Amino acid sequence: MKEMSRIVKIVTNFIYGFIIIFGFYIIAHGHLTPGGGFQGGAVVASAFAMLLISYGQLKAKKFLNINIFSLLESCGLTMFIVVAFLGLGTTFFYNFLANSGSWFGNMVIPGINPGDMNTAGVLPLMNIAVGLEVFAGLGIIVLLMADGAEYTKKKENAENDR
Amino acid sequence: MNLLNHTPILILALPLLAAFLIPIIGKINKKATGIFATLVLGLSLILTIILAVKILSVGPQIYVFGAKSPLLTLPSSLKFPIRIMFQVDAMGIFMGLITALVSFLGAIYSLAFIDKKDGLDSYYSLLLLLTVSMFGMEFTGDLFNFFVFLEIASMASVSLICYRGTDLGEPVEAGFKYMVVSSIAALMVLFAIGIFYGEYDVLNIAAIASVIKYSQLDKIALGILVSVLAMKAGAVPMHMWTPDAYSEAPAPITMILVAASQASLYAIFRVVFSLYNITLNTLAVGWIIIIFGLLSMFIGVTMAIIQKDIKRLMAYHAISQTGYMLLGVGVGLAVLANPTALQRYGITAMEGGIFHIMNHAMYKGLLFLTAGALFFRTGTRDLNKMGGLAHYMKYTTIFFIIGAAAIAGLPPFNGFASKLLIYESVYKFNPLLSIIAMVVSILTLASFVKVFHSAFLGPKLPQFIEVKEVPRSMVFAMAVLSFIIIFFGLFPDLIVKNLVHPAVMSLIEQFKYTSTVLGGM
Amino acid sequence: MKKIIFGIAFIVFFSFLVISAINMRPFGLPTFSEMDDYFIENAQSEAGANNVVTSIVFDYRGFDTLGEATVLFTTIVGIVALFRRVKK
Amino acid sequence: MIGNFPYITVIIYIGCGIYILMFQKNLIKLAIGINLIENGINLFLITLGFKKGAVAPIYTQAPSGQSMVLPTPQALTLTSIVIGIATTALILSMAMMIYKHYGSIEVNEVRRLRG
Repeated sequence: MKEMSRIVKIVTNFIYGFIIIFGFYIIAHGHLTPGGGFQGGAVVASAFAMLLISYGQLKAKKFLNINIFSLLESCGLTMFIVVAFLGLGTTFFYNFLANSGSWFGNMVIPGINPGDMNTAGVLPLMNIAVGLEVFAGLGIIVLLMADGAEYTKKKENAENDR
Repeated sequence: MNLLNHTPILILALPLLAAFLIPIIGKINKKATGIFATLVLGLSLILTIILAVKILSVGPQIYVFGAKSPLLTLPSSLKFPIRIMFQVDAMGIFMGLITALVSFLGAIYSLAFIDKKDGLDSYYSLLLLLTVSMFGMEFTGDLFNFFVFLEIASMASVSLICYRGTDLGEPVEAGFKYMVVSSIAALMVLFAIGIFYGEYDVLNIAAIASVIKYSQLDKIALGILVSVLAMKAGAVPMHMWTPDAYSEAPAPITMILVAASQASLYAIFRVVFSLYNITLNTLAVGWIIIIFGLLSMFIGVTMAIIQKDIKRLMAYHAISQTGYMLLGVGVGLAVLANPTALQRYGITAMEGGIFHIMNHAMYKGLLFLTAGALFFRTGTRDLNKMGGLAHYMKYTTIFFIIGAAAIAGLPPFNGFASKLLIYESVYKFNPLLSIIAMVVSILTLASFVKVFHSAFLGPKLPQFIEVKEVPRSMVFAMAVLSFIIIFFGLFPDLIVKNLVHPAVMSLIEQFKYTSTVLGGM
Repeated sequence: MKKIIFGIAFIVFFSFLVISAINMRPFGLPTFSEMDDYFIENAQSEAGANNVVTSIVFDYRGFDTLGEATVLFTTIVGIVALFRRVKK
Repeated sequence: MIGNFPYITVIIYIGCGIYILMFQKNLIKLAIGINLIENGINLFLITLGFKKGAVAPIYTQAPSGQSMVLPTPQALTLTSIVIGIATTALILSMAMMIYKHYGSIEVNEVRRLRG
């Protein structure tokens, strides 16, 4: 994709920070408000897609590096399955942190309550892990398909020139 | 030792963790990914054998995720299970053994088969994910969990079919066709799950089985599930994807794909026997499955004879062999209602059908590996271009003879053992069916003699002068498969008595399946 | 000729779906809902989360979500394998 | 009969997707067809989980005194939506590669070139 006009780039520079922060907000508050790992990750990935489109595929490669995304994605997934493995004392996906007083272990007031971040044991950890994996993964998909579009198009022009 | 009662999940979780780590390992050292993947698959093969011994001695194993203890199926205040659980009975672990063995040998074979240039970590990661999804499909006791693993299986197998697609056109086209078929199949399975959830508000197979009433809706759900899973297993009406997918994928992956489509076949048996069992009109549904089987047998073999490409020929044979399994189990289902006929020949028919799944996975895998060895050395799959390879590739020729004899059902090999069971019992049910089965078996032998003649016999061709035997890791994988084929062929009743019979009984006795979960209600 | 066969198959399949839609229970009144009532009552005490749906997705049916993340990972590795020559 | 009207609209939605899959020849249209069926079935799952006069199953600042909708279909649909993204991404990248190799994304042309 060729890059867009200067106006779009200025607006993008201004906005993408807020989108990423909003995405992390959704990931972190997954167990209180509607949302969670998948939805928050998709919001953050939409910021990367916006950057890619406004700066065009060649320039975007400089600050949206595929290897970092691939590393982030593997770390997110490994964290998710390791948190599931930690419950192996009782069973595979056991929520060993809930109501246990340690990290995310506060008791929840039953019924309607304003919502306390420090609850729901394993859930926030898993939300963060899945959010990490989804936004890195969707980032890779967007970048690779942009590369692919360039690559398949170039091939066709090469055939026409010959 | 608390690790032992976590075996069902460790078989699945360790390869999954390895699949997630492989992209990182791939960055550090390219060659380590292959060996790491093979070790992990070997470990999960050992765990599967441990679990199989435990199940065949003690009984079906339950593993509930996230509950206080692995066996706590029902929370205190409820009659229905609410968590996802693995319910591994004799039939599940029977298929699990096939999956573990086939994927372990596939990993060993591809150590030498896949070129080292690039994309190695993607290949092994996808291979591990395909194995994990097949284990998941066979062990799970939850319908929606089955749908998720069915989807992972189709995604992983499509990506592996397109693995050689960066510079060749055909693999991507074959992968696209398979992707469209398997995503429709998965979506329709999800629609059937929606129907079950809408009616009974429960997702566990055993819980639905205890509540199901075979109403108008359940008939539609059954129709959708059986037809769609038969499509995924490669039965005739929708078998167009099988020849392309099997011939374009790399050889070890084709072997695992055969086992993957048998996992969908296992899913049909699970739906028909454990979910519905007596509640459905066994004769009608039995005859539908028999017709599926007959069509697959006949069309598979007639299309196979005219093929020139060696892997396409074997792919059509895979369809016709799937027909045998459907025939055997279809007869067993047709007589499920009247116990006298069931005792007389129904159980032997099902034993033949299910034993044939194991045998087919073994000799079809061996045949695809030999075809891969030929492709590895000569670079072509076209039978007309090959010739006189017996002079150079001694071992591959022996393995091919073993595989071809087994698929045709010649006595000392395992194909004969299961086909004999099918012939005997199906003859008592309806003589015409077993005659067709025998004719198809003869045609299979005819087509493999043709392949053997055109590929191996004949004079030494000039362009194959420098061809020599395949590397040791490929020969080892083929040798293990041939040893199993011969061992099963010589002692079939040993395998049937303590591996196949419990599997058949676990399918037939639905009350045992439901009582293990609902606590003997 | 092929179009006629596809047309008949489409009509038969579509009528299956419509019959299942008609026979399904009325829209807003679920007949059985013990499992969901259990989730609504016990999500706060057992999983400690206010959002019942997230407690199902990550605690009661967490294994589905692990399978889910694996599907996304498989697709990404598949696309990386498909476009791997692009980088050279 | 009128109680099931939402289900019928969902079934028509799925029917359009199946129609596209059966009769269209362009690969991108096949991808659109699969996406239509995907969204149709997600909609079907959600309509199964609705309870008349009920509110979203979240306890943070929820309006008091209201019953809550069934949460399980929403969890199933979340999984099925991400599967939809994954399927669409894979199909579109395969369509790109087919276009690279065969120069066309019409099904019959691809088969003709493939010989």
